[in-house]
Amino acid sequence: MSSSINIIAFGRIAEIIGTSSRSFPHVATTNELKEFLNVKFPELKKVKYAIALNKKLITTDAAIEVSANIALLPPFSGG
Amino acid sequence: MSSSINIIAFGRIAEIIGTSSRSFPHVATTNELKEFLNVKFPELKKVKYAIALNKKLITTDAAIEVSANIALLPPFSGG
Amino acid sequence: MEKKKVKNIFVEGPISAAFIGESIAKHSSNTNIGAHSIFLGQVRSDVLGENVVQSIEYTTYADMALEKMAEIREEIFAKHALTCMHIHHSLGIISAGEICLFVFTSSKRRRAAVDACTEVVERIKNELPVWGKEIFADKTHQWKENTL
Amino acid sequence: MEKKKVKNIFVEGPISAAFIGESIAKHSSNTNIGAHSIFLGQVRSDVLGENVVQSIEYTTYADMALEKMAEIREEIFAKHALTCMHIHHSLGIISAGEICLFVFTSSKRRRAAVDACTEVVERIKNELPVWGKEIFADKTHQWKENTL
Repeated sequence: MSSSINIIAFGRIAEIIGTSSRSFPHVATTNELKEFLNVKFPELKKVKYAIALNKKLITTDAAIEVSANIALLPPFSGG
Repeated sequence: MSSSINIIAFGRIAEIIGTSSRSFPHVATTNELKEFLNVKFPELKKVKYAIALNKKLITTDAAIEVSANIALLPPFSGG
Repeated sequence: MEKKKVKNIFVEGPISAAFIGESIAKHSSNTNIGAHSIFLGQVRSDVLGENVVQSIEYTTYADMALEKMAEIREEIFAKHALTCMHIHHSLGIISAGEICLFVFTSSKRRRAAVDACTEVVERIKNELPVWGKEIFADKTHQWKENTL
Repeated sequence: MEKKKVKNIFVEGPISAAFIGESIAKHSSNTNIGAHSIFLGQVRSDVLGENVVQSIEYTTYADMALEKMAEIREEIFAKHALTCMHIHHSLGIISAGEICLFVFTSSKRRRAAVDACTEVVERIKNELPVWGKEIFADKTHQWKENTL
């Protein structure tokens, strides 16, 4: 059985991937995840979004543990 | 009959001159008024205060009309 | 002399929290507002040696204060894109813990309301002929002086 | 991992003016407070072409937002001499004219409350994972983006 990772998504990103929580095959790093998602959901290429690993924003490429909390975050607009 | 001017005073200045409204003999300018008051109420020399003529703060020596609204204003402390 | 619309800002006694709540509620009908900034001054029971401030008694030279406030209001509206500004200052005896100043600015975007509120509070404290007499528990008093 | 006290800031639905009034009233017992600064965000009925914003629906990544908020709170208290700080942010559908953000800082002297309030509002808008969906009269929507 190949490992998978669970991803949560918010706002416009959740609209594009069609759900707010979903499993994908495991990829090794956040950059690889972005490439994978861009292929699977071409509309994502038009949207600015950030990745949070374990509730921390990722600013450079980072390794993804299978158990990581992965979140796709469009630009914030609270307040 | 010599002319007089009416002066209103506030806060600590009213305490020193003993009233909040009072007539004095007419003096020609605001500097002369300060000299007159300092002689009459020596305690005033210890207090910083400003003079307002017709509701405007006076920053240099100014002529006093008999009909002027003259006010003695200690440092502001509103708010 | 130029004419300015002179609005009264003075109220006798403390400003109640309920009044502040009602003032906020009144603005829900203006859906062009995106931000409110509020400053409240509350009487502090400062300790001076063995004395504790129990209340502050506020007095003013009302004619001059309201004329100056009208001038400040005009300048603030010229400088900041405000929707509205409301100012209330207490007169008389205000006990420690009670509110004596309520400044309320509103605007489309937050910058104008926030900047105008801060600026008008500074100007009220520095430019309005208002005096606070700090009354101690033993009934002696001292005159407050605002620091710049 | 370091431990921070995580307080909830999120409330379902709009923040009422009465609640704000009650929050203010609660502070009258702290006579060490001299100044309160309050920021309120109100939903604006912006016009976009032929469409008018009727409401904003707020969602959040609560776990991350509250952890970040605890971090911001700690930094704000380290930087400013605050007596207290209270923050409430709405989730769900908030209609135009209703209040969706309530930031309330208090301090002995005004500078700390005013500076902390302005700073924490900026940080909330820029750093908290919260999203506002602007819903138009015709039921279409667009995602808000905060401008820096």
